[in-house]
Amino acid sequence: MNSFLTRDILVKWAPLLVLLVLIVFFAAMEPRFFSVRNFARIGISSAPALMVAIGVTFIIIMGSIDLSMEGTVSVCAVLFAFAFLAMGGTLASIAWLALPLALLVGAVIGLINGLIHIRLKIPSFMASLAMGFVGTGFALLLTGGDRIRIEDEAFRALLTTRWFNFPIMVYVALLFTFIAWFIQSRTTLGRNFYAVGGGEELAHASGLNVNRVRVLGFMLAGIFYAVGALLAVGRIGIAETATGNNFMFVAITSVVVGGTALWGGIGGVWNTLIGVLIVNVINNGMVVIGLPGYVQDGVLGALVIIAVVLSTDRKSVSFVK
Amino acid sequence: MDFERIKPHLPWITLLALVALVGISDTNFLRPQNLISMAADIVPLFIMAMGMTFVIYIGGIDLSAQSMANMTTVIATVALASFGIGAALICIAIGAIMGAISGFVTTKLLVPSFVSTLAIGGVVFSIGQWLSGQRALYMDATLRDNAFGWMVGNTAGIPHEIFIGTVLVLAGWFLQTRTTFGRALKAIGAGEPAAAASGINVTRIKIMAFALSGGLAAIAGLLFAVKLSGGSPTIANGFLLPAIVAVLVGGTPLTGGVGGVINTMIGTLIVAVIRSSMLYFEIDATRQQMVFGIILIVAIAATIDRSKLRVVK
Amino acid sequence: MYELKAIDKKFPGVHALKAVDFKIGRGEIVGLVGENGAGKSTLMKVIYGAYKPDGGTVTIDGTAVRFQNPRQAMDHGIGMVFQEQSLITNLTVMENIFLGFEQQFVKFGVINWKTMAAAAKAQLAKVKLDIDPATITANLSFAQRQLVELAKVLTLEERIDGDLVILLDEPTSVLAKEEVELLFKLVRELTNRASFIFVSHRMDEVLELSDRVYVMKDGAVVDVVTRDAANIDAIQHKMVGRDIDKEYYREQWQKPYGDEVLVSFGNVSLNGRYKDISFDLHRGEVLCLVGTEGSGREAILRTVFGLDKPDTGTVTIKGEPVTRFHARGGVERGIGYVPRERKVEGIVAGMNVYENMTLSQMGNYASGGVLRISEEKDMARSWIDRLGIKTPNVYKDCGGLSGGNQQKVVLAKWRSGGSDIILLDHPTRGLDIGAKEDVYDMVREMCDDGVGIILVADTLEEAIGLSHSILVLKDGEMQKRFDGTPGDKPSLYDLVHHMI
Amino acid sequence: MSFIKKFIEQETINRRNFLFASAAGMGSFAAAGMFGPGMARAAITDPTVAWSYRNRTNPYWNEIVSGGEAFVESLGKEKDFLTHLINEGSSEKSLADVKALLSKTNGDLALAIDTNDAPNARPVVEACVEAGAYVSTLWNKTDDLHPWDFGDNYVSHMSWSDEGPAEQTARILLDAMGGKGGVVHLGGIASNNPAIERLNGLNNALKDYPDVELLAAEPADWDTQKANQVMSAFLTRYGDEITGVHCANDTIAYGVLEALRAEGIEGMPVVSYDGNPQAVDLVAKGDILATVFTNPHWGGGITASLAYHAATGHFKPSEEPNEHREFYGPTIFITPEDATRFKADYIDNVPTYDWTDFWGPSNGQIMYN
Repeated sequence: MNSFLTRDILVKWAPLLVLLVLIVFFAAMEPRFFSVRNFARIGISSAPALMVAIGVTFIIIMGSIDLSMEGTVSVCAVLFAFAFLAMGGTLASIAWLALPLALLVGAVIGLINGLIHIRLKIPSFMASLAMGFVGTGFALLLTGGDRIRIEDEAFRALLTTRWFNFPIMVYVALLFTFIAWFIQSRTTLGRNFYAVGGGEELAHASGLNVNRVRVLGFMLAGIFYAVGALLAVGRIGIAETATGNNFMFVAITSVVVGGTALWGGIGGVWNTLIGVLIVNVINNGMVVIGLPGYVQDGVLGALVIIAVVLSTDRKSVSFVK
Repeated sequence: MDFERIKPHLPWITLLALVALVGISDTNFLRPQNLISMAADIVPLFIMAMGMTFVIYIGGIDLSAQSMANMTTVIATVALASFGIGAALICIAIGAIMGAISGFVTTKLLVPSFVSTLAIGGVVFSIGQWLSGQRALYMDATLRDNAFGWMVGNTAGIPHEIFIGTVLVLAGWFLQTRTTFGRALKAIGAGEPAAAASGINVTRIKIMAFALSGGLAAIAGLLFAVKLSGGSPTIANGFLLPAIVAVLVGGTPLTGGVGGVINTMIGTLIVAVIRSSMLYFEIDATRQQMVFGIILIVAIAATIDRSKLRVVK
Repeated sequence: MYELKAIDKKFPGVHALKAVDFKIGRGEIVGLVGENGAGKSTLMKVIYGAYKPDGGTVTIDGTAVRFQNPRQAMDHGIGMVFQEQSLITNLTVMENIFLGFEQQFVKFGVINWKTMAAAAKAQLAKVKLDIDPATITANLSFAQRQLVELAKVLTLEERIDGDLVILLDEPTSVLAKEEVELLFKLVRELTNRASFIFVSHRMDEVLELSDRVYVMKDGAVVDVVTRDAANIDAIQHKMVGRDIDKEYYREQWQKPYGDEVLVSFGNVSLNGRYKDISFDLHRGEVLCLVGTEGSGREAILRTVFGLDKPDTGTVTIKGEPVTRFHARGGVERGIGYVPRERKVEGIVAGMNVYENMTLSQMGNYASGGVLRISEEKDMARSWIDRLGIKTPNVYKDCGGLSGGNQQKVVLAKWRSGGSDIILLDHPTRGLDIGAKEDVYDMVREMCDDGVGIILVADTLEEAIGLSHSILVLKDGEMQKRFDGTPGDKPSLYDLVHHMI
Repeated sequence: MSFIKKFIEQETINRRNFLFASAAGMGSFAAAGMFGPGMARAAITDPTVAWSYRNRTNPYWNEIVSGGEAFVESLGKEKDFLTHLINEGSSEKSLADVKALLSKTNGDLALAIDTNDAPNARPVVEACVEAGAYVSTLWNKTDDLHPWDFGDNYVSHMSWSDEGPAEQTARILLDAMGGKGGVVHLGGIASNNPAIERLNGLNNALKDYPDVELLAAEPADWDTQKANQVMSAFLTRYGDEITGVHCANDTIAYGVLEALRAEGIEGMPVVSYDGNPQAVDLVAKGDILATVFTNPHWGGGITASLAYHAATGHFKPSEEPNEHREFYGPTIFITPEDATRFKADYIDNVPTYDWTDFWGPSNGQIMYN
């Protein structure tokens, strides 16, 4: 029984171990990697991706998948920027209302996404993939391809103001991570995600309104994508159709690397936090140690495989698709 | 109910409906020459989608296909000078080997194919960039025509790509329906534990499916390189999502065991028609992507046979 | 107080319920029996709201109701105890118990785990199960899970003021004798609060517990008998439309087995599963492994089939020591496995009859990897005739066959491939009497053909009736070996005595 | 600075010629009409005008498109008259869209196109020639593909030689660094021609600055977010060693500036390329030392115009000299001193161009190495 427990513990902490090993490795290769300033940089690049990855974590725990994040992030970013500028363009005015508006937009897109998936009975992979196209297309329609600059110093304080060496956006991301953890572990909805992921038909038979949980899950994911969008805009001060680019693969890779199973029911917010950090540490580390650009994709791929292999509870998996 | 019997036929009914719709708005679209040319141009995408079909058929996904095709355009261009037509074999072999590695990582190392193929795709992309010196390369016209001229000519007004596509789809259909491999794929897709309990070497079959996907992605890249007479590590960008969409719209859902190469052929044509229809209906440039997404939702809603999906995840 | 009138339910191609009338009074225990496919499960799904009937009325205390989903049924006091696999294994016990009803522990949107644990503890006490409510369900035994299922439904007691109707779906299949008794006692105690609908394949249990028994056949209720008037033979006759052969287990066909040893275990141990197991399986022998869940029965089957490598000891199959253990080893050595999870590991739903039958031996019907499909179909047709498989043709999707016919397809798969060692893991689980008899016939026939069979039986009676040899296991160790010569078979008591 | 002055003077002269040119244009129209349908492809009276380009999310392509739209408006049509083919970075879609449009229009098409990847140019051109349409290409084509090999239908190719201008911005950068220290380069998609040329420009300049070290060159894929991350990592790796940044285009520079801003680094010399309006503002503020304006508005308009006027028979491409078939587009430098003036002349008031002055602002025949 004792050996069983250690294996459990090992599996539980494997992603964190992988992260620590990576940090030690890069620090050994290039001491400058191991500095507060660099950790702040990793934090900045991780923050928006973390929000998106947490959003999709809820969906993956339910055993579904959501590929609409790129479109959703773009739409939220663009609508936020439009509203923000239209209402005064500074947080000091009523333009702060654009912040909750963005979250609302995210929720609405998630709602549509969920309804298409549930009502039309289209598997989430396809429904959300198509919704991603629609989202990006809608953002393009809104902007006509233009970029919108957000110059407001108060909003940009997300990036420029630092507390204890880390910019505010890192703390915002952590705050929302805590909120996500809270939802996951202390609310009915959060626990229901696990129930649906563990056995949808059983959950339904137990009286759970599975479709409602599903739709709420997609809405919640949408809200987190919106937070990701706000941080992404805060990071570079630009909202555009391309704001959402590259979030899809990074987010899902991070979730898996963190040890959340794509077949649902296992994993959670902390796993995703670690996963996002692993991916961003690798990306940052590769540049820091001076790896040529053209091998970086390959090295990232190889390291991701190794990370997933190490953090997968192999005995609990009968087969993988 | 009769509708039950119509269901398996929905993909091609959808295709015909779309063709008719566009045709009514502009009869130019229906000219045989146009339809043939449209079909010929979609062949590289179709070949990639067909490879992807085998992987989706067993419930996985291959996100490395595009990088594989990218790399192949580079390899084909580089290898043409020294190996002539042998370059084709090199390309296909490398594609199949890299695909098999994806399969190995998925089945033996238990990394979900969504991530494993993405990761191997990164590796392949790096190889392509390294081989190409990160620039576009051009084939020597004579060498190309000697070795691969047969791929891109015309016979009796029909582009040779159509023949290549037809041969491959027949081969794929034969493989799927008439061979032990195809049968094993179906068993794994529809009921993996039962297939394993029946003594089917599930791991090997799965690795072969990924290898097949890699090999076909390589053929897609090769054909594309020959068509464009050159290669670059980014030239096949934009293949991946349409290829996945083609498989899905054709009626091979990600749950496995349903659909097949014929479905994918129809799905690819649906994608081609939808794309052309943007022009025929003169959809505003900034709206095209959104319209594409909406049509996609409608098309998938129309084509998937839900009775074969046990749980809609 | 709860009444169904003229309930009709149709599925594409199937008329599942034909004008069914059903009634249950306050505090009554009603049995529901019928062959598989007779409509029992459809009827239950209608009762607890998973299906909406196409016709007929449902009334509770005279008021018509129409449930849209199980949740609404629950709100009317109707609960269902599912078979043991119906808990969500990645959740804790308490989350499973209160799944869908967590709201009572939520304050300001936050779940109070402490009060939930206390409440769960109280529910578990009702079924006399002393476990930590925060345990992950995957770590429980099947019997424990069955009790948790019951505890979960009993939360209705607190939640609903009115009368309760509780459906028990095969609740005893994984329970040991004592646990069954405990369950029955609980049920009887609870009749002051609830009525019960009890579904089981074990006719004796149904009659022991129920006040009245509904007998279903082909989607209709063919008889309602009270306990006093009930008679097992009569009910079975109604169910299948004919008398059950007295020699149910075909004992009269049992012949002495041959000399050739097919499988030989020599002091084989696998840490944590079984210890020091030795036996020989001969040609024409039925060897039964008897024991409770977790006694090592299944683990031994897995080792024979080549899946799990033992730590020590020698496994010899047809004279060849087995050294390499992998998933295909068993099939290559001519071993056929008829799994308990028929729909998961037995047949591939979505593939047709002939495709399923050749799945284990496609090589025999292929040249250079190309299948000779017409030969496959010929083979399939001959086995359809030989085993009397009820299917319109060889193109029928196996997922659409009845359980018994699925089982026959699985057996045909192995027999046609020439397997001469067959592992039967609960081969009659979930089958109706007629289909069971067919399976017993096949077992005898296989023995006559010189096949060796290792059986893990569904019931002890089955084990005794069918076997030449019985090994009784407990906690992975072999307790006793019985000979099952006809006329000198061990009694139920003999077995149970060594099992627990 | 004199670059701008010279450029504007040139433009002014061209504008003066406008009346004359358009009179000639009208004449050709009339003449073309007289040949009637018998001449089939010699002249198309009212061809569809289309622009095929990568995407709408990049300001550069938006400028190109605005030029194309300005051109169709100069014909007295609505903006919508211009058909947009967006390839989303896919050569395959680029080709498929062109073929679909050729079929739809029956070849009555004047196409301006960037084929996304150089090898894609040949099949596109061949398809147009076969259908009797007229095509002008921008940026991407292989070195062995020439308009004059296809008679009239492959009208022209315009590109920019970025090596020289990039070298000049590099020199401005290196001078600002005081001729010593370390420079990093953030490039475009590695295999894109302009990305390669712009890095070459930097390398050429560096030869004259032996005390400056090229610390690293990484691709940032023309992408602001990627550039932001790459720059962050550079800052970790090299820290204070970095005393200057050479960006392959403006969108990369935005990401770089934000990365610097996040670190509170001010006054780091940065140069970029493309001369997008936002970049020009940044140059005016001094955040960017220099960028190179390639006048995409004009490029977009004139490429469409060349195809259109060849299609309508306004001029016969095969009678034009080679330097009118393959030529470099204009480049002008924008530095803090002249940014304000430049902004007033080019961005706040987009000049009205004479779209029949095809080669006025061009920069000589394309040379191959």
